[in-house]
Amino acid sequence: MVDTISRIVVGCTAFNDKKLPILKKPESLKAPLIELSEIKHLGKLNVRCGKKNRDALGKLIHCNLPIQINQINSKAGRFAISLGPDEYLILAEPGSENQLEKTLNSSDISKYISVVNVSDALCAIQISGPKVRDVLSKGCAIDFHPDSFYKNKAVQCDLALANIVLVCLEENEFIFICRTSFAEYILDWFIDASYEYGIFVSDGI
Amino acid sequence: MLKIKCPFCGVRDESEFSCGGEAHIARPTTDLKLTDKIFSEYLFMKYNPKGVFLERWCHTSGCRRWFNLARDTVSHEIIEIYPMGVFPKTVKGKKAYQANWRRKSKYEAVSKPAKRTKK
Amino acid sequence: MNRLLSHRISSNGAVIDRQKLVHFEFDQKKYTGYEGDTLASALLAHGIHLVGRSFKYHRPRGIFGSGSEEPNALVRLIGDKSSEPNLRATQIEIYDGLIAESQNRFPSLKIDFLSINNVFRRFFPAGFYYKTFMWPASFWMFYEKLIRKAAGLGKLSKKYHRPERYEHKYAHCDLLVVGSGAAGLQTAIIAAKSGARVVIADEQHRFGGWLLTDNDFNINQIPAASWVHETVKNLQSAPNVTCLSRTTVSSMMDDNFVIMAERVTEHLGKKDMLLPKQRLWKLRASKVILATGAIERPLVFSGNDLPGIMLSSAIRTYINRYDVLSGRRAIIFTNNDDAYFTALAIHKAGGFVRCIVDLRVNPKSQIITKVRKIGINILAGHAVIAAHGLRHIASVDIAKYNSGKQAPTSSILHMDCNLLAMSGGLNPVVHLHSQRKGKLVWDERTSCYRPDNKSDEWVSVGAANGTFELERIFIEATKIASTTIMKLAKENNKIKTKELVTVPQIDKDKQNWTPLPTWLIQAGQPHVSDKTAFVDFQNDSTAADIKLAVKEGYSSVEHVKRYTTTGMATDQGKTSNINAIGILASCLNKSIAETGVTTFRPPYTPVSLGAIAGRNIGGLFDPVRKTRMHSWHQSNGAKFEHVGQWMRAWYYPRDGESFQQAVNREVYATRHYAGLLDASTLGKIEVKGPDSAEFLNRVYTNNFADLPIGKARYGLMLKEDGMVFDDGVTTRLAEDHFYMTTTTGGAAGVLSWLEELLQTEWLDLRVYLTSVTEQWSVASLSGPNSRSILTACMSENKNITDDFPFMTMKKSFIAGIPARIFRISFTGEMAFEINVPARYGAALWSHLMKIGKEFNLTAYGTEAMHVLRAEKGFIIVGQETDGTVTPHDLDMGWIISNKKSDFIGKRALERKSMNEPQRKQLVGLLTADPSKVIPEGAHAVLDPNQEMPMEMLGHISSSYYSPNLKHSIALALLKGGLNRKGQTVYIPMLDGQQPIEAKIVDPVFFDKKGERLRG
Amino acid sequence: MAKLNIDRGTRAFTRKSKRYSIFSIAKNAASYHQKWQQAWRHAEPKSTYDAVIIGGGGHGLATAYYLANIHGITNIAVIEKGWLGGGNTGRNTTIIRSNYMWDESAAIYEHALKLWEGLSQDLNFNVMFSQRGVLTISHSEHELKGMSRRVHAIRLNGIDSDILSPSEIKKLVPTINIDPNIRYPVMGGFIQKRAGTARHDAVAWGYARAADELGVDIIQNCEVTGLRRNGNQITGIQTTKGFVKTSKVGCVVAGHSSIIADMANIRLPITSRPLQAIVSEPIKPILDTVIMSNAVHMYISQSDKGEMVLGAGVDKYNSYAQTGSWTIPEHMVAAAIDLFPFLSQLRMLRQWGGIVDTCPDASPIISKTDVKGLYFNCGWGTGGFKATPGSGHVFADLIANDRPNPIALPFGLKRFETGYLIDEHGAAGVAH
Repeated sequence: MVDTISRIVVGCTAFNDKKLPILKKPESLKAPLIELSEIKHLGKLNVRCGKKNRDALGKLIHCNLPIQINQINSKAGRFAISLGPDEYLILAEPGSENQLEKTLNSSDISKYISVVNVSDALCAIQISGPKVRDVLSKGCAIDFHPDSFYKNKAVQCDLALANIVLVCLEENEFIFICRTSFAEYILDWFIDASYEYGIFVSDGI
Repeated sequence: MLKIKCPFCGVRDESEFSCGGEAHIARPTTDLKLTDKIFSEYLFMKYNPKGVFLERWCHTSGCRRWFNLARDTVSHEIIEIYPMGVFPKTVKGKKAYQANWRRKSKYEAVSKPAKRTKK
Repeated sequence: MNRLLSHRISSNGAVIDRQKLVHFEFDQKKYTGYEGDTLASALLAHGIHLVGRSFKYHRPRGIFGSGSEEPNALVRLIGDKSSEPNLRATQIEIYDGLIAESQNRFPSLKIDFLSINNVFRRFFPAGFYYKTFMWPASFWMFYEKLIRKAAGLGKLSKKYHRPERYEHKYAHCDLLVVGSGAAGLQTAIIAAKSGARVVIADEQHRFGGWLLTDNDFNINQIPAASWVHETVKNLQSAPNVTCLSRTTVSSMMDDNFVIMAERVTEHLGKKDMLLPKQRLWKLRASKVILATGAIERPLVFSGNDLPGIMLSSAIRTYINRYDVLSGRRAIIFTNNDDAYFTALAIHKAGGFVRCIVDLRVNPKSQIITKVRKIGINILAGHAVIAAHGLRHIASVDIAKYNSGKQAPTSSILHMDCNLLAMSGGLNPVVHLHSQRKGKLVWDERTSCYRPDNKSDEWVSVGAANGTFELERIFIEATKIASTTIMKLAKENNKIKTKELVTVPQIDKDKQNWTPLPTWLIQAGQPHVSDKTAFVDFQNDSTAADIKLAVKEGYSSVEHVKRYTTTGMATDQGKTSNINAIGILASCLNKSIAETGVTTFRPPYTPVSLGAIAGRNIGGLFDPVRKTRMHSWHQSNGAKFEHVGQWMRAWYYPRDGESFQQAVNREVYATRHYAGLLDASTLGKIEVKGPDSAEFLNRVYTNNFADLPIGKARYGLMLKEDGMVFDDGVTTRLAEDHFYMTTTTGGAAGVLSWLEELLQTEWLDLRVYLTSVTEQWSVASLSGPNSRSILTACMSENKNITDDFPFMTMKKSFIAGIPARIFRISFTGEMAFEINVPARYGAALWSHLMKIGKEFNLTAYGTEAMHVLRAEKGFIIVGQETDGTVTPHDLDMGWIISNKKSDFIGKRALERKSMNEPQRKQLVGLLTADPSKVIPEGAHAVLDPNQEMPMEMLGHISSSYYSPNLKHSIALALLKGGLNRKGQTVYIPMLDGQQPIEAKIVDPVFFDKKGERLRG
Repeated sequence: MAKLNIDRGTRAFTRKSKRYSIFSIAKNAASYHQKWQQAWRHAEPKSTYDAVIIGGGGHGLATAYYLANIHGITNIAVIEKGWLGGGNTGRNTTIIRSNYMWDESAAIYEHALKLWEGLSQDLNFNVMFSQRGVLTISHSEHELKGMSRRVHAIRLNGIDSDILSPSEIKKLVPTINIDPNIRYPVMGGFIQKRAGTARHDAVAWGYARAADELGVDIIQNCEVTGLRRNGNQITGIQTTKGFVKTSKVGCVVAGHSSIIADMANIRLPITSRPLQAIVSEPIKPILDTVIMSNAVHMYISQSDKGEMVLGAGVDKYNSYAQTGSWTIPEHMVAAAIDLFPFLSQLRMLRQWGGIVDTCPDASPIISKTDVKGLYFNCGWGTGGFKATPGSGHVFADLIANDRPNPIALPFGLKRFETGYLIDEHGAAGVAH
């Protein structure tokens, strides 16, 4: 029984029943300058914890929690993004989130922290390409100049009418995380906003 | 379109924030047995100065943290940004705090504005 | 003969490309021009001046200026997708296939019926409509129709069309330079060298500003044109500089938030479909330098609106930029030196300058001497007191004129001409400065309003700052640029500050910039001549109108503006405001400074609404949110309703069922067998921390501290004013851990309200809130068969369903899916709310439907849910409440704990008035005719035959047909309702039908004891 | 619903000389308009008045006019710190309607609407009251229910209001987009045919001219700097043009009410917020009805001059700057284009903001205060213009008789103590 279900599940993505992949580009363009795909079932934990327990928590996660806001630490396939003075988003390899959640909630600091599994509440979308900063700047008031939005910087902000966490992986490569129910809207927005550059939306990993 | 320096996220566009109105309003608990009239000063009456105003803002689209802000309601100049539960430090901010009629109101005499305490 | 040649002159090194011929159409006639031409220059090249009719009197009007100041030459561009009215011919770049037509005339430009207004204009003084059209009273609507028809300028195509593409772009920079004239280029190039992030924008299609018009001299020993070319090249090649031509900076707001409209493809005939029509920039600049230049003032005299009368600077521009000589027999009328350059230009271009009429008695300067040498006749101390002509200027009257006395002092000299250049001095373009509430100061020497330059965020430079002599402009620009860089360097250490460039040296004929302000030239009987002395050309307001306004007491600048509509046309008074103030001042015998100035409202020039909306239209206007079960609902024919941003399954019509039939079936099936509702949209919040219980105690009216682990409780939330705000079930998962649910619509509001309380009010409470609304998909399984279905679905320890009391929660696995199962009910039946991680939502749903088949499980939508809960008298926040309803009004006093000393809303509930018996209270209604369903929102009265206005008891908040009771039921909020049970009320209908009779009853219609619920 | 017979007083300008008419225009045309008289005297303050109205906007001038015309109190002054009608009167989008849900609101706005009908004749000044109808659109099931509640209440109050189907709406407004597949489809609406618009400046000027005719002193460029009281009784006001003695002061200073209240040390539940509007360039008639939509926070009409006039809700923070955030116009234009696609061919000509008094229940305050002789008329929020005649009418009555009439009664300050608010938030999103 378990298996039948989990098999059903594999196809399920934040883009609901949108038919992927999608390629939208004007004839005049050879290749699309924007690529977008969902990173499926990435483990996501929302962690609340004060300065006192930050380091202890980092040890348990095997990835130190950033000290400054808008910053991201990564280690062994795990990302720790700071969302606020006492709030962090942990990205973990698919399937590992439940175990991690248990570990944290059974630790001796569990009383002072809050660990909530939000793997399905949020979805992670990767977007890359030479024009990625231009597209983002059509709907996002953040300064995308490489000097001010650089590798390993993360910000929480609005993209058009959706609230997102935006992470810069490389000069032209970003991950952003939004509420699952906004994924379809965001996808439509990107397809429209990328019109002049051409976009390719793939089924993701 | 104001430019607001969120104490945690740095400078962002006004559109990412929401304004919670007047800051430092003491909340009288029920056991204080205030008259309806005095209580209505807490519930409905407003301080609405033309000049420096102490208000609460929340970085809704960012860290979702609340903070205080001293702003001139004519020039829109932001004079001071300071955390919840503490009081303004600038001269203008202090003056604005004292100028507010609530400082003399009966209900504030019995219940004080929220202060930061150890968690 | 090639008509194109008629007014073209030999090349001037102008901005047009003689090699590229362009074909276009104006008023159904075909014409040709060159690439780089504006519609205005191309038409002038064909000797066409007359391009429009004025707003009120429908007087013939010609091309007057050369840029965004143009008041007359408004045309309609006709495209395949749309047609745009009111565009300035002076700003339209022509392209192959461009089609334009003139406006506000019928049937044609030359013969316009409404020009009859001109004949009777004496009967239409300023504000005439305030004084008439009042009798008979009922006729105003009729008069208005006529006025509306006559008013308005261009026409729109009413037919739909997918709006063209408009982009938005956010940008950030250290320095924005507005304008690319001498001042703009000089400041930009300095900033560029400093390494600062610079944006330079100009509304024209090429950089250079006035240096494109006046360039017959050298800058740093090279021709001015080459200097511009070099400088622009350097800017464009600098990585830290963004050059934006065809980009109008339209508004400047708090903290230098700047709106710029970039015309991306409008000027291209065949639109490149890749690019948008326009791009709206939302720029945040640390500092702004306004090098926006100046606009020439017309002179106000009788007949000054005739086609062929143009701004002196415009005539010069058409000659030097577009190789177009607007007329061959020219007269210059001026009060300053600048017009002498126009005289030279006309002379050079082969035109004949009959004379220069200069208001100044004894003008002296290098340029004047030069003009004299050429032998152009200068009539100093003279004025043009009238211009004559039918549809084009034919002649003028000239006389000695005393500006002080405002009267001619000699006999009239009659002189013919076909072009009149006028120059009344220059007005700095201060719009952006005053948009930021910057003050203006009246400068006597240059007789103009210039910015006070007191701000630290922005600064005006050059002509925009009232500095009109080029050599001084360069000095000023260099100085201001460096000081601005200094300030920037303080904030950004990447910026170099060492002296970056030197002041350019120029060899231009010296002019002496002291215009003789003369706001109105009067002659003969002023009250006659004033009537044709136009101040605002587009709105047809004259000197006479302004004098009348003053006479009638409308004497503040704003009153004059509003009474005469001066400066309120689409040019926003760029050429008229200051003249109007001048005339007003002399009427009031005040100085201009005392008279004051009207405020400049954004935008600088009109901004396309399409561009403002950008992409946030159609499907992208507002996100639509769907649950993970959405595709099942869809493929099973569900009809949906919007609840906030969510799309929820409303009902599932089967083969040909009506709305009512489907709902009846769903309701019936749920009561008798089992029903399944997608409840995923309910708000869900994890509440964790040592003080969680205390926190919930403070935000709910009832007690949560004593809630045992694993148990659930319904809670009511109030706002501080005691009014019901939200409700939901909260379950205790652990000592310090709760799982709260909210209404669908209230989810976001509740979370931020609770966060606000924690962060701003109760800073001492140790509680963390996390929204998990979308982490869990929720299927609500309800009805007598629900337990059996659940049991059948359990993959392990099936027996847990045996002992599963009402209002408890259990964790288990359904079909292998980890689930939180709550035994709670909104239908009044035995019910289980099954929460699973969202990724399994779709799977869970179809699995339940599959297993449920043999138990007659029916999917039901929100409508059936509403009926089921109404049968039980359960409220829906937002339907039974509207922000004015207390728990007592809902007869829910039981949910208010007396043990607690305080909770949000407690004190407000204790206000005397909150407990008065006459408040509106929730009751049930049973109609006399069981089949008649009362319309929701209808109001109940005791006496349906009373007169209007009727005494209303209150409104019906919910009303349905209950298939289980075979009776129409309703919930209502009625004055003193609780004490009226048993009484009969009547509900008047809108459509004139008989009022519906109903009895006031208890709101619980079904299973009053709640046995089925606990079962 | 409280209902009063409307006393319009005696019509102004029985004296021919100053009377406006088609003939007066012809006559003056003959004399080249040299003989027109001042619409109102530019008065300087006297030392004493029976009553002083602070605020020379529509409401203030109307109050003065009715005090003089109905209550015979003519020794009064209207004190304006700037120029007449320079506040919200001259900055608003002039929508006039009385289709409110709560009895109290319906009563006062209908009272006003009745006065609007015939106001041009009363004042002998054409205020261009155009009863072109105001249509409020619903976009969802939920909104349709709310609409039904409003319309039923309005109709039982004897006020005209009709529900329209999308196709009926399309017939009335051919340019509207009723495509059921757009994000906020037109699912229905209700119209008040007697509602409409008027010329804002004309309202101020018309009342000023008529009040002046009845002897009222209209004093511009005179700012109030303080209130003087003897114990609990008002005795006069301090102004930039000196002290003025009076025992009755009516404050009608929308936007700045709190400032005057502070002078008297009394509390108001008011915050001052920017309210923005924009107009497009003028075009030939294309929209003959006023359209409002609460769900998308936008309303639109076409002025007699041909400009499309668009407005939205208030900005989110306190301000006296008369400017607002760009996000507001951006949103309202997007909303408008979804309903009227043709708009995207048009251009925004002017954008501006006013300062409005916002009240916790989005209803006005017409009230006595704890200070004897001091009266407030404020808190009209975004919808004050439509009430101008009614507001002035009942406020004059309050000042003259020192007691609120049945229409004004529910709007007293007392309601914030008792909690009997008149909460129009639920009823009207954009309360224009």
